[in-house]
Amino acid sequence: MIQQEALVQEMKILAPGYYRLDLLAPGLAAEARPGQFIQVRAGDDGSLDPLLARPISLYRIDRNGGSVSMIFKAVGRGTAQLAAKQRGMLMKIWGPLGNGFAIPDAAQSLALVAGGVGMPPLFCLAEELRRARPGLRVELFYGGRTQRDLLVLEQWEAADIRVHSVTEDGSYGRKGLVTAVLEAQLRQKDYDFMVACGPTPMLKAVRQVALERGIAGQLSLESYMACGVGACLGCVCKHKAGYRRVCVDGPVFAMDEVDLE
Amino acid sequence: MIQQEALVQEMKILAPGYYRLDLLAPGLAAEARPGQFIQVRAGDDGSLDPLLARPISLYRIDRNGGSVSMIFKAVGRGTAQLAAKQRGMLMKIWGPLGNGFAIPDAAQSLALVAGGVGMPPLFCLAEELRRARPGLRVELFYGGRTQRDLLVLEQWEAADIRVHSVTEDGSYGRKGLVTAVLEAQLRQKDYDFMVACGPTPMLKAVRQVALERGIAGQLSLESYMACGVGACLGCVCKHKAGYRRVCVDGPVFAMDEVDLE
Amino acid sequence: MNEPSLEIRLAGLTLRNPVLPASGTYGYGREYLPFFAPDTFGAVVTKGVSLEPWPGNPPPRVYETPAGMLNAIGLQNPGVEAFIREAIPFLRPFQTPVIVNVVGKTIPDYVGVVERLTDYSEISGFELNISCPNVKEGGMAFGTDPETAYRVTREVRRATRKPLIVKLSPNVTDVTLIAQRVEEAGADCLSLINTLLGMAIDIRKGRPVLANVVGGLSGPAIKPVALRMVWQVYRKVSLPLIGIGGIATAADAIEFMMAGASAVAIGTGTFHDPMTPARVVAGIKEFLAEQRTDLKSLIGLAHRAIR
Amino acid sequence: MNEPSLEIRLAGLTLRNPVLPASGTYGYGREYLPFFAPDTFGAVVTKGVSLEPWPGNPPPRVYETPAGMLNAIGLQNPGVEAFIREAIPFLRPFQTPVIVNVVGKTIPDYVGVVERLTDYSEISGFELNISCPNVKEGGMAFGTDPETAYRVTREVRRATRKPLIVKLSPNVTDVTLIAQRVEEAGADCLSLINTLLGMAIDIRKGRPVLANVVGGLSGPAIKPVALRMVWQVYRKVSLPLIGIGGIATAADAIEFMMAGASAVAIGTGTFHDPMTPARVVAGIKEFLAEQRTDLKSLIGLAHRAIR
Ligand SMILES: Cc1cc2nc3c(=O)[nH]c(=O)nc-3n(C[C@H](O)[C@H](O)[C@H](O)COP(=O)(O)OP(=O)(O)OC[C@H]3O[C@@H](n4cnc5c(N)ncnc54)[C@H](O)[C@@H]3O)c2cc1C
Ligand SMILES: Cc1cc2nc3c(=O)[nH]c(=O)nc-3n(C[C@H](O)[C@H](O)[C@H](O)COP(=O)(O)OP(=O)(O)OC[C@H]3O[C@@H](n4cnc5c(N)ncnc54)[C@H](O)[C@@H]3O)c2cc1C
Ligand SMILES: Cc1cc2nc3c(=O)[nH]c(=O)nc-3n(C[C@H](O)[C@H](O)[C@H](O)COP(=O)(O)O)c2cc1C
Ligand SMILES: Cc1cc2nc3c(=O)[nH]c(=O)nc-3n(C[C@H](O)[C@H](O)[C@H](O)COP(=O)(O)O)c2cc1C
Ligand code: FES
Ligand code: FES
Repeated sequence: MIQQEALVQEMKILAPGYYRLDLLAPGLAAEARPGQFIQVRAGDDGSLDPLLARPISLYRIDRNGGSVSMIFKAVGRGTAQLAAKQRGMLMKIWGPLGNGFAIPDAAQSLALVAGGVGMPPLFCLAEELRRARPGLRVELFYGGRTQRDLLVLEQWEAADIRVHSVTEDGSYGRKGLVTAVLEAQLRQKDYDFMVACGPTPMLKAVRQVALERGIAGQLSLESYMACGVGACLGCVCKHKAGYRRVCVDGPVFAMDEVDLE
Repeated sequence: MIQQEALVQEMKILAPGYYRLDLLAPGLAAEARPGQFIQVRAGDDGSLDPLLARPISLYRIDRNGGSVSMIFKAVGRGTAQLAAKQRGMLMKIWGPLGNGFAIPDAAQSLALVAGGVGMPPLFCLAEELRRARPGLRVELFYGGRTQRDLLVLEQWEAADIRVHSVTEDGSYGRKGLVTAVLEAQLRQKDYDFMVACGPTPMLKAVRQVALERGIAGQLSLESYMACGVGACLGCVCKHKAGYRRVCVDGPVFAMDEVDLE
Repeated sequence: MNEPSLEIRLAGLTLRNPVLPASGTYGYGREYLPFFAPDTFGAVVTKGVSLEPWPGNPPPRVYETPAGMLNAIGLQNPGVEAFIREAIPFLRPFQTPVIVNVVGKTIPDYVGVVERLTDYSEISGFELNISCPNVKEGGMAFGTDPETAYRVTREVRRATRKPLIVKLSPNVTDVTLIAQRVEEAGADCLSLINTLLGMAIDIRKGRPVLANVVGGLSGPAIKPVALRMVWQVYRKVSLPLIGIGGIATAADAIEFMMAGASAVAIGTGTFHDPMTPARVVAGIKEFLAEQRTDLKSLIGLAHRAIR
Repeated sequence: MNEPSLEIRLAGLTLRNPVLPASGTYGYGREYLPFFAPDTFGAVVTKGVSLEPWPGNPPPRVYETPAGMLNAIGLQNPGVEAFIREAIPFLRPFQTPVIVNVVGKTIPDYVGVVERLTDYSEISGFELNISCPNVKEGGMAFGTDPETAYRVTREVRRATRKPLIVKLSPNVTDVTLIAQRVEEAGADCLSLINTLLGMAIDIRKGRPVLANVVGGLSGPAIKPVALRMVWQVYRKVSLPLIGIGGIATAADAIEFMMAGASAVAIGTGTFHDPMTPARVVAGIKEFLAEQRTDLKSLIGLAHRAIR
C-alpha cells in the first residue's frame, strides 16, 4: 500500500462530464493489479469539503512510466473537484485497494460487460490479459445511454479487442440495453467466463444471463466508502456468507456469491 | 450594494504571505468609498469550506477602470484559499460595506497610522484625498514587524505622501513601535486629525497619544463577521452608546467613542 | 405543464412559498433589502423580541467552525416598544406575513410581548423561542423540560388567537416528548431546530473564543441532526413543522420537506451567500417541475417510502 | 530544549502519547498496518466487542454530510470468542495498551464480555459503549438515562479491576448528570463523545439514505458540540476525560486538552487522511516545543484562563 501526494501528469476531458486523470505514482503502479482502485482526496490539502476520499478504479497501469490513470464521471461534489485538477497539481491518494479480478487459467474466452463508468477497470484487465495471456479471446459488451457515454473506443480498438457497442438511444452501435445484446450474442457464441462492472440493474441482468447458461464470472461492485481499507465496515454488501466489505473483500466478487438487491 | 461574481483581473504576490488581488467590479467601484470593505467568498462556488465570507478592505478603487483592489495577508483557511486565486477566475463578493472614513473639512493636516495589513484602507483614503483635497497635508506612520511586512511603499511614494516607516526589528526605517515614532514626531509637528488601522494594541496606543494631545481622529476596527450587512449582530464592538455593529455602524469609529479592551 | 405553485398553508396562514428566514439571521428585514425584498420569503420571521431591551453578550460573538458557525449574540434586541415603533412601520408595505420571534426570561415576559403585539394587524403570528442557548436565564431552560415548555406555551396560547409556533431546542434527550407536550398546550406549529450548544477554544490564547464561552452551532454541519429531529417529531405529532438547520441549497430544503416539514427556514445559509433564499425558492420550483409533482406531495414523502 | 514528552497517565495506564483511535474506526488495528503500526497510538481502542457475534445493519451504512459523516454500522462484530482467537494474538506483539470497547444489549451482556476478557494480560482496560445510536436494543438507551448508566457501570465495575472507561452519548439534555452518576458507579475515566444521532434523505429516491434510516454523525462538524461537553463535564467530575469528536489536526486535539481532556481519540479524521493520527502526535509535540510548555499544563488550561 502506498499513500502519497501524487503529481497530476495529465488531465483530459474525454466527453462532456467525463475525464481522464494521469498520476505519477511509481510505487502504486508497481503494486497495482486490474480491478483494484485507489482512494482519492478531491479537495486541496486541508480542505474538509469533501471530507472523505472517493474510490476510483484504475483504468491503466503504466509500470514502466510509473504512472496510473483513472477515468471518471463528474456526478457530485467530489468528482466535480477532481474535474478541476490540472497538470502539475498534487493530489493525496492511497492504494492500491481491493482484491482485483481473477480469471481462471482454464478460460479460453472472456466476455467483459461494461455499463457507463464501469468500463475503466475492464480496460485495465483487458490490457493486462493481452500481455499476459495472448491466447485468451476477449470481447467487450459496452453499454451507455448515448454515444458520448461510450469512452475511449479507440483504445479498445488499439488493444485489438472486439467491442459490441450499445446505446439506449441508438445513437451509436446497437440500440437497447447491453444485456440484451449480450444475450443475443450468446445464442451464437459461447464464453467461458464473464466479468461485469456497471450499475446494479445491469449487474443483476448479467448475472441472470450467466447463471442461466452456467457461465461463471465476476462482478465488480460499488458502495459508499469511508475508510476504503477495511476498518470501518461501512461499505459492506450482502454476501451468501454474511456482510462482506466491498473495499477489501471486493470490489470483485464471484457472480453467484453476492446478493444484489 | 452590489453582489456579483467578479472576475480576477490580477493576482500578485507582494511579499511572502502578502497578496494583491484586483477584481473587475464596475458597479462596486462606482459606489465605494475609502474605509469601506467587501465580503469575499474564498472557496469555489458550492464549497462550504470556508463557510462564511471574509471581510477585506478596499485598497484601491479604480472608477474609470471599473475595478477594485485588495491587499491581504494569508493568515488562515480563508485567506489561504484567496491566495490560490488566479487571473480569470470568478469570485463571489458583495459590497461596498461599512461607513468609510470621514475627514473633517476643517482639517489641514492628517496623520495616518497603519499597522501591518491595516495599511490598505489608508492608502485608499490617501489616494482619494490627494485628488479631492490637494491642499491637505497627509503623512503615513507605517509599522510592521520586519521589512517585508511593509508593503507597496513605492505606491505611497508615487502618491507623493511622506511615509515614516517603522519596523520592530529595525530591518527597515526606524526601529521600534510605530506609536513611539508617532509620539516623537508629534513633539515637533502637529496634525489636525488622525486615522488609524491595525492591530488592537496599536489602536489603543494611538488613541492614547491622540487623546493626550487633544487630536480628534478615527479608528478602523476589525471583528469576526458572519453576515457583514448588519443583520446578525455578530460583529459588535463596545461603544459608549452600547454595542455597535462593526460591519455597518463601522468599521470606522470616532477615536473616543469605542472601547478597545 | 403549468409553473408549479409554491403556495402553502401553514398554521392558518397562506404563504407564497415555504421558505422563511430563520429568526435572528435576518434582523427585521431591513439589512437585506439591497439583496432582496422581504416578500422573497413566504413569511418574515423576526429577530427575537423581548419585553424590555436586551443588551446581548460581549464580543466576540461569532466564530466559524467546520461547515458551521457558533454564535452567542445573547438575543440583543431593542425590546417590544422599539419593535412597534421601528420594525412594524418598515414591514407594513410588504405583502408578506410577519411572524414575531418572542423571547423572555419568565413566562410573564413571553405573555407580555405577545399581548402587546397580538392586536397589530401587521403581525400574522408568533414563534416562541424557548430554545436559545445563549442567555443565562430563560431561553433554552424552557425548551429542555417538557412541563416548562407546556406551561409557557399554554400561557401564551391564552394571550393570542393568532398562529402560535413554538421553536424547539435540539439539546435534549428526546425532542418528541417536548413536541408532544407543546402540541397538547395548544401550539399550531413547531419550528425545529434551534442551535446545538457548542464551543471553540483559541489555542494560542488558551481560552474560549466566545466571550460567552459557549454558543449555538448552526449551519450545514448540523443539518443531519435537524433532519433527524424533524423526522422523529413528524411521526409523533400532527402539527405542521418548520424545518431549520443548515439549509444552503434547494436540495437541503427538499430533504426537510420529505422528512416532514411543511416549510423551511434559512439562517446561516444566507450568511454564506445572501442569495441563498432566492436560489432555494427557485430550486424547489425547478425540482417540482422536473419531478412533475406538487409541493404537498413532498411533505413527509420519505416516511411513506419506508412503510 | 529537550524534546517534549507526550507521556501521560490515564486511569492507571501509562500512555506513550495522548492520541488514541476512536472505537470502530480502526477495527482491531490490522487494516491500518500498511499506514502505521498500532503503537503510533498511546493505546489501541478496539471496535465494539459483544458476547455473541452481531451481524450489523444492512447497507448503505455510511454517507458523507457537510464536514461530517453518518454511519449505521450496527456494531457488526464477530463476538468475544472470535476476538480472543484473532485480535488478541494479532495485538500481542505491539507494545501498546489495548482497551476493549464493549457493547451489549443487556447488562449481563456487558458483564459477560468483561468477565471473559479481564484476565487476559494483553487487555489493559475496557471502554463501555453505552452510547451507540445504531442498534435497536441497548446501546444508546443505556447512555441517555443516568440511572441505567449507573447500573451498567456498577455491574461491570464488579467484574474487573482493570481501568474502566465509560463512553458517553451526546444525545442527552445534560451530559453532566450522566457523567456524575457514572463517576459514582466507579468508572475510572470517561470518553466523550460518541456520535450525534442524524439522518440524510436521498431526494431523487425520496427515501432515507441509510438502510437503518438514522445513523451517528461524526467528524469535524460535531467538534464544537464535543468540545462543549468535555468542557462541561470537566467542571463537574474529577475523572480524567478522553476527548473525541471531529479531531483532524493537532490544533483540534489541543483544543480538547485545553477544554479538559487528558487524552483524545481520532475516528473520522483517519478516514479523511490515514496519516492524521501520526500528524496529530507530531503536531502536539511541536506545539509544546513552540510554547515551551508540557502536556499536563494543557489539560483544562482554558478553564483557568476564564477564572
Ligand atoms: C470500487 C469503486 C470504484 C469506482 N471506480 C470509479 C471509476 O473508475 N470512475 C468513476 O467515475 N466512478 C467510479 N466509482 C464511483 C465513484 O466513487 C463515485 O462516483 C464518487 O464517489 C462520487 O462522488 P461525488 O462526491 O462526486 O458524488 P456525491 O456527491 O457523493 O454523490 C453524487 C452521486 O454519486 C453517487 N455515489 C456517491 N458515491 C458513490 C459510490 N461510492 N458508489 C456509487 N455511487 C456513488 C450517489 O448516489 C450520488 O447520487 C467507483 C466506486 C467504487 C466503490
Ligand atoms: C472590516 C475589515 C477589513 C479587513 N481588511 C483586511 C485587509 O484589507 N487585508 C487583510 O489582510 N485583512 C483584512 N481583514 C482581516 C481579515 O478579514 C482576516 O484576516 C480574515 O478574515 C482571516 O480569515 P482566515 O480564514 O484566513 O483566517 P481564520 O482561519 O479565520 O483565522 C486565522 C486568524 O485570523 C484571525 N481572524 C479571523 N477573522 C478575523 C477578523 N475578521 N478580524 C481579525 N482577525 C481575524 C483569527 O484570530 C485567527 O487567528 C479585515 C477585517 C475586517 C473586519
Ligand atoms: C446569528 C444568529 C442569531 C440567532 N438568533 C435567534 C433568535 O433571535 N431567535 C431564535 O429563535 N433563533 C435564533 N437563531 C437560531 C436560528 O434561527 C436557527 O434556528 C439556527 O441558526 C439553525 O439554522 P441555520 O443552520 O439555517 O442557521 C440565531 C442563529 C444565528 C446564527
Ligand atoms: C464507522 C464508525 C464506527 C464506529 N463504531 C463504534 C463502536 O464500535 N464503538 C463505539 O464506542 N463508538 C463507535 N463509533 C464512534 C467513534 O468511536 C467516535 O466516538 C465518533 O465517531 C466521534 O469521533 P470522530 O468525529 O473522530 O469520528 C464509530 C464511529 C464511526 C464513524
Ligand atoms: S470502506 Fe471502510 S470497511 Fe470498506
Ligand atoms: S457581521 Fe452581521 S451584523 Fe455585522
